[in-house]
Amino acid sequence: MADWQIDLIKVVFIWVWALLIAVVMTWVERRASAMMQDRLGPNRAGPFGLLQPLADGIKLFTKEDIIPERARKILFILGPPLFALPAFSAYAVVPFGDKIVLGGKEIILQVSDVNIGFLYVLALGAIGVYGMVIGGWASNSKYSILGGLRATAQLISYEVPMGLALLTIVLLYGTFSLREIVLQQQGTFLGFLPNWGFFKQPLGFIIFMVAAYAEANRVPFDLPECESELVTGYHTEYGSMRLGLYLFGEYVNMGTLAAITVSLFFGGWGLPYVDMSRFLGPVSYGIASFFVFFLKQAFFLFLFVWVRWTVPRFRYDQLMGLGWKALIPLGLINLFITALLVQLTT
Amino acid sequence: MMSGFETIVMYLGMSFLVIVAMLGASSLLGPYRPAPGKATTFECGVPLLDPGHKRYSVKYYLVAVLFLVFDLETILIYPLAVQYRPLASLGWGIFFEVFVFVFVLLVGLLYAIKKGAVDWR
Amino acid sequence: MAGINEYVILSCILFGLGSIGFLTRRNALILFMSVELMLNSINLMLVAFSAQRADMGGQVMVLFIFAVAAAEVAVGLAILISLFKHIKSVDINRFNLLKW
Amino acid sequence: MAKQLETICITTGPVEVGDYVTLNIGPIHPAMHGTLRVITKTDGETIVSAKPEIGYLHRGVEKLGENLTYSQFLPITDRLNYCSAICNNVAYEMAVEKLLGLQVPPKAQLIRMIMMELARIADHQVCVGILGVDLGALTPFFYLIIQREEIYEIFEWHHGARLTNSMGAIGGVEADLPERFHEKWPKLRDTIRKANDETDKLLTHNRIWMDRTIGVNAFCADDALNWGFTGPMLRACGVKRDLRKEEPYLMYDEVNFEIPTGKHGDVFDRYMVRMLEMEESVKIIDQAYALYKELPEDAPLMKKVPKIIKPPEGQIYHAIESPNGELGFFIKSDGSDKPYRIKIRPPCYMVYQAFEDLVKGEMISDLIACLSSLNVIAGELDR
Amino acid sequence: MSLKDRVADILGKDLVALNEFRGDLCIEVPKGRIVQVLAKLKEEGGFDFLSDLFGVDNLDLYAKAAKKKKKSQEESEDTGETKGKESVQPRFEVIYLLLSLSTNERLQVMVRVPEDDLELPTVTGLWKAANWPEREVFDMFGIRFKGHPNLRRLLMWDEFQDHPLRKDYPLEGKGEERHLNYDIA
Amino acid sequence: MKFQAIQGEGWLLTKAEQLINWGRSRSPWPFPYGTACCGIELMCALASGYDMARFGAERVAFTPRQCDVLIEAGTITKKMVPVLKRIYAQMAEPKWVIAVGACACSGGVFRTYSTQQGIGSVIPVDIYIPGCPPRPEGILYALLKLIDKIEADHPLYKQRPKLIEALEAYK
Amino acid sequence: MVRRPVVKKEYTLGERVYLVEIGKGLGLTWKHFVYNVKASFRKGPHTVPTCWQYPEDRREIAPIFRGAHMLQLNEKGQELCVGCGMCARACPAKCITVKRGKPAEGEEDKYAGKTMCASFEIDMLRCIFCGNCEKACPKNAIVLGQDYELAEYDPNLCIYDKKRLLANFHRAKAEGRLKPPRKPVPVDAPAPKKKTPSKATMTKKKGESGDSEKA
Amino acid sequence: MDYYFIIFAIMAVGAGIFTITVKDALPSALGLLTVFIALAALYLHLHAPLIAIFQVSIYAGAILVLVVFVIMLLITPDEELETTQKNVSYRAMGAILGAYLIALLAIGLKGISQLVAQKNLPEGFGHPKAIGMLFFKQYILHFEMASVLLLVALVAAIYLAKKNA
Ligand code: SF4
Ligand code: SF4
Ligand code: SF4
Repeated sequence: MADWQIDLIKVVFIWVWALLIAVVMTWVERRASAMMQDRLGPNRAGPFGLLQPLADGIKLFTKEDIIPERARKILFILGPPLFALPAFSAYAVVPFGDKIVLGGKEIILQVSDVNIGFLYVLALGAIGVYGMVIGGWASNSKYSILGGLRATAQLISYEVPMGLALLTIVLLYGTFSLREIVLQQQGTFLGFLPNWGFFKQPLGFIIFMVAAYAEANRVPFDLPECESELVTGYHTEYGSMRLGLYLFGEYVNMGTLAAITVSLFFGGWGLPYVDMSRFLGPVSYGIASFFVFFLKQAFFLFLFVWVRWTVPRFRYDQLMGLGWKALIPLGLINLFITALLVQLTT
Repeated sequence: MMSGFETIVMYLGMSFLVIVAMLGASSLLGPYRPAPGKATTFECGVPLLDPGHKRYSVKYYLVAVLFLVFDLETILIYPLAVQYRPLASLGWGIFFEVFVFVFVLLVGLLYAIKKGAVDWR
Repeated sequence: MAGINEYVILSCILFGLGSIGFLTRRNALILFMSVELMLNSINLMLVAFSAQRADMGGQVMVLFIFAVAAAEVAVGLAILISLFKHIKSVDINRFNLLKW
Repeated sequence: MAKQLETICITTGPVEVGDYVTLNIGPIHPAMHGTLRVITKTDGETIVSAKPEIGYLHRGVEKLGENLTYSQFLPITDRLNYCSAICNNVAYEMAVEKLLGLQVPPKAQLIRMIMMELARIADHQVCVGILGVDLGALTPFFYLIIQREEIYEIFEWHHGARLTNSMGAIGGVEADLPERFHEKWPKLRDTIRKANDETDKLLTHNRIWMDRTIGVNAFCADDALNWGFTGPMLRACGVKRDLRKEEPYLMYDEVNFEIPTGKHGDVFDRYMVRMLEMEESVKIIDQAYALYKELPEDAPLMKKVPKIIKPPEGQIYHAIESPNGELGFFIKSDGSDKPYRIKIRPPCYMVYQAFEDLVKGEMISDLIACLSSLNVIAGELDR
Repeated sequence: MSLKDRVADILGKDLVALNEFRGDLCIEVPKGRIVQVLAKLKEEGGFDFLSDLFGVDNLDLYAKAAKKKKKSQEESEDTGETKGKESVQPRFEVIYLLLSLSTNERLQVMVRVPEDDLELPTVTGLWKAANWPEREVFDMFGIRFKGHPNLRRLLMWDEFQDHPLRKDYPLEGKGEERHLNYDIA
Repeated sequence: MKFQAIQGEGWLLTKAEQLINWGRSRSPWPFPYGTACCGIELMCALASGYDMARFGAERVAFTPRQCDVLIEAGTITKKMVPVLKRIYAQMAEPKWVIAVGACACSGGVFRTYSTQQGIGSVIPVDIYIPGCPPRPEGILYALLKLIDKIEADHPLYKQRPKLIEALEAYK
Repeated sequence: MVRRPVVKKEYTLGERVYLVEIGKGLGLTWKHFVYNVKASFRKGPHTVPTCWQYPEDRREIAPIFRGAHMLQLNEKGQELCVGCGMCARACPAKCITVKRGKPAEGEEDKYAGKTMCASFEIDMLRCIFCGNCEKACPKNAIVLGQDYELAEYDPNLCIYDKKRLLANFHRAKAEGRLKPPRKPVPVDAPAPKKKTPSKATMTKKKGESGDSEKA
Repeated sequence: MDYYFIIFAIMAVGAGIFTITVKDALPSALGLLTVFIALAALYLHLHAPLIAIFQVSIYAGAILVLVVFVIMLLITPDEELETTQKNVSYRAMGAILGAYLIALLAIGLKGISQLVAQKNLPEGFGHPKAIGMLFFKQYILHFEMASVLLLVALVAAIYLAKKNA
């Protein structure tokens, strides 16, 4: 097989996988939230309601799609794709597993291991902002505009602490490549702890997690679409598949963030204390690493859901205050300490 | 072309195609029945009160400026950070470099906080 | 790989577009964007030459241009906002009143 | 009729368009409970003015009351504060009884008390739950609602309806406590407490919740009195006033209970007052139930009243402490079988008119929190 | 001192009539002096809480009384104050429900408003609580309150013409619809 | 031609319609237009005890663009009528309306000057639920009936009559 | 301007750092989650104890629940209603129309009374299920049954005529859901003052109960 | 010539033309966004991945966001603030000047093309690590100056905005 064919297969596979995760996430979110609230959740479409996302999808596809008369047409149409495209594309640098040997060829389970690694994800996140702000603006409804403005301000505010948290990781591992970071996290540290970013950077992890929740627009940071004030925020005027793209993009974003968390702080595909490649064959090792990664990612995805149904949401100024007055100074201090520690240990 | 990036472009292209296909399918499959009042702006069920949008708070601008500056500064540190360990082995120079930089950042942040740029009231 | 000439031509075109925009438009915001366009064309040129000469100094320069551009935009737009407070317009033709 | 045409409707005209953003919230808005509407002007996120507009649920109840007989009007009172219909029923029944000069038998009084306190719990549960929902915490709402279902079950087995109870009749109550109540109550008491505990755990000490509620829409006690606040709203401001203690009706002076009060009248205090009141209600029910058990099985439930009620001419006002505050009925009778004029004094009417003062200078998100904590029920607000 | 005497004491000449029914005290005061009376009650009588404020339309009551009177002359012994002035009976009354927070006594203060002079001074200066109730009285009965900060319809929509709680307004309305300029499209 | 062959006896079309109906009927997102007491009962139907989400009616959104079923629960006063009309007009096709409770169906006991006597005269209603308020089970029963109705629908014929006609003519 | 009391927020350390309380909350939701997931794997429709899965798993309805009306027959299968119209008069929603009629020749034994209702219509869309008609009926002919599945596509189907009301009764009878006979309410006779236990004696009603006797 | 370059060059030029000709400011900003992204793609082509990513996250993600914010703050979607007055001579002058500039630069190309193109780039060219090294070794002062510059810009912007808020 030519290289590009392998690449194509990888691209298609991971793309579909990413989407699948998002689709299943919508189901998990509904069922899990229901279970936490002593209800049952959708259980009529297919076994256990598993086909519920499909039904929703069909419904959204066959829904009339209205462009409000006061909206800016072109911008209105551009909004959802602008949001969804970066969201869908961010998976490209996530290392889903170590490597698999198929037909004598060693295949890295990652779409592309580029040397700028997660900076790519950050950059895409920055573009994703436009989808919200333009969508909200183009709808020309006050709720939407306010939602869009809030969304943008919130997203960009939390991008800084996220960047600071990532900076410490870069300081520690000296690379941007997610794969290399994961490789460096194998083994143990101080003799008994897994050599994970989480144990080396607990503060950085917390900052990163909080920022990730904000980036994913999840409670307690779901101000942009805060249902009780701004109806549904920036996508108030959107219906049909345009809305579908927004909702879906959010879930895909969550998947990405969970995956990044796993690879940066939780050793990616590796198991602590165990070296799977020792006793597994090349093929089964690839599959096993893939599943280890998936399980870790699933945990963080579930955490997203879990937290969402537990806590109330912030107010706007509190959210901003938390970002600028708590997280960023913390991040800077953390950076400073890390720099000092690294300096001392080399 | 750099190795690795073509697959990313492939991935991007695929996302693009699928999104276009989704929107296209949706507009094909969905009904289209315009009716009076259907396309009016939703304002909790009442007619629009005032036609345009007044100016929103300048606070948003300030947040964006803050973000711009901080984003830029963090990004400028990245090339140093990625090379931190090798440079650190050369001596304390790099540490002070980063320290001064972070310090400047901190000063900017404190100024912004003191000026109430991130207070919403 | 495209040669350096193509990059320089592209850069020139972008620079020209930027300058045309800057000279013909009235909307102060679009003026800003035209300036950005010009700066970008310079960036492109720098990167192209850096690749051609295998000297990464060009790329580093681009990073600094980013910083300068950011500073320019931040202050420029702040001024624009203050102007807008008084003139209620972003039309540069009205900015020559100098009485705010 | 010529006179009427002279009366001009004074309108403020279109809302002024200033440099502020005019944000219309309601009537169909997730936080506005269907029928309320507030026209706010905001500067950034801060509210400069908030004009509540009501009447979207004005159903003409008072006019209707003038055209129905006394007993026909009883079901209509359900539809006032539909979160705690029983309190309305009892208030109305007691007003008519006062007009007739009746004194209902003690057993009926105790049953009324028990049912009213259950209704109070149900009402507060909804209010707290909705407050949580509006502030983004959905789960406590569900935990509370389940307990409410149980309370509804008792209602249903007592008088046959879940929500619009039409409990009792003028002169007493028509049914003894149902078997369900005797079975369920000991367990229900615990589960209600458990649900409250869980809500407490999820919210009260959560810093996000505290930030969202403490100090938000704080209100001075004398302002509150001037605006005519009653009930939990007033108590949250620190005024210890409860009609159950001040003007004891039924057998409230036979039971012991505390009146929880707040300090600053902010959202947190209102929330806490409601949470504590639920606990007090549980205590009241326990004591009333003990009293009830002392009465013989066949103790009378009703006073003899004629089938067609024709009170003497006169006018009375009678108020009770409904979950939201002082709920009063003014009835003027002209001696016929229909009231000549019925005026309902809904508690949240007085509270809601102070809305602008409550939210001015706060943020949009606080408006939502404030409104949910007021527990404005459109049914009794607009009547 | 009983409440009755105390109120009579405080008001003196301003007390037009006093009526007690089932323990509820209702006093009538002259229309022109309502604000002063209420202020006095608030200051001296300790009635510091305005519980409610509403109107009553007496049209039917008078009609009934007149009918009754026609039927049998000797049975015309109505309540004291309506006696002898049927022809000029003021049609509306506005009732202020006062409450004393310290003694928990309630008092109904009533003013009569004749149909040809539908105006009362506002009491929003004394109690802010009077704000909406006064608007509602205006909405429902057409009695205007002078000096009210924002006297416009409260419950009915702004274009509504009638005053629904008047006795001559039919229960089912006169077919008003609210479509006016709010209709879609 | 090719298409014709696939279409056969309209098999493909029917299957497609079934699929669409299946999707729509399994995800009727409600617009909870709860104005009065019935709204509280609707809330109960949405909450734990009865959990309307089991039928896919989960995402409660208060914007008409994103909802399929307008559940009108509660009294509609004349002051509210324009709002209701507007909300209904703004909903995206396909849309359905459930009138919950006596007030929404006919005005109920409130035969008064300010109450709209039933929303049927204002907007088309698909299902009427008597009751004051109906039990949550009653509301769920109506939802099930609505699902039946959706499943008996012919969305494609309705949506693109011209296209379908052309296809039919092809046969 | 509005005066606002100054509120000083006081947080304990645990509250200040957010995470402790959030952690506790997470624990709570987790407990519910696990419990309900376990429960949902049980057999039968009523798995999660707090959720009634409506069509399969119905909640027990109180026998006195006020649902759809029915016209009762007595044990002999005779119609109880005499068409007196008391129910129509008592109805606040004015949704009952009754026409009194005389039974046709030879059909007298179908009716319990001398007269019967020639037609009996209830507009269910108007009815507010208050039960006033049931209370007013002297013959206990009309009662409110337990049916609650009343939704219809067509509003005209919601006007229940006599046939349907009787059918309701037959169905209820077949399913054993007849309304239990109403228990007589113990009424306090006005004359003798009842002695009640010491604790629960007459509540004082601020003296007004004294002069209330003149009514 | 390769297609990659052509595609993105055309994209950049087209979007640039769109940017300066479109009437509203917001679509114009979107056009500029496209230019930035196309240029980022070209930077990748030029072995400058770090610059490419920074181009996206700084120019597209931060600077343009600021511009968009200001657009939203200053212009309402309902009204046009862009003047439509036809100052033909002014425009013509601008166009001529621009064309002149382009021509001038194009002429300069002659000399450029004579520069010797370096064919084989050293290993790790454009790698973030290499840039980091360069940063530390040669441009350390510039680096610090940049931070001070940004600080000054921040202070100025806050001051101006606060003064007029
Ligand atoms: S039908 Fe009954 S319960 Fe429903 S809104 Fe109307 S009055 Fe309330
Ligand atoms: S149902 Fe009862 S009240 Fe009604 S007409 Fe028949 S007998 Fe009379
Ligand atoms: S239940 Fe009430 S509303 Fe219904 S028919 Fe009987 S009396 Fe009328």
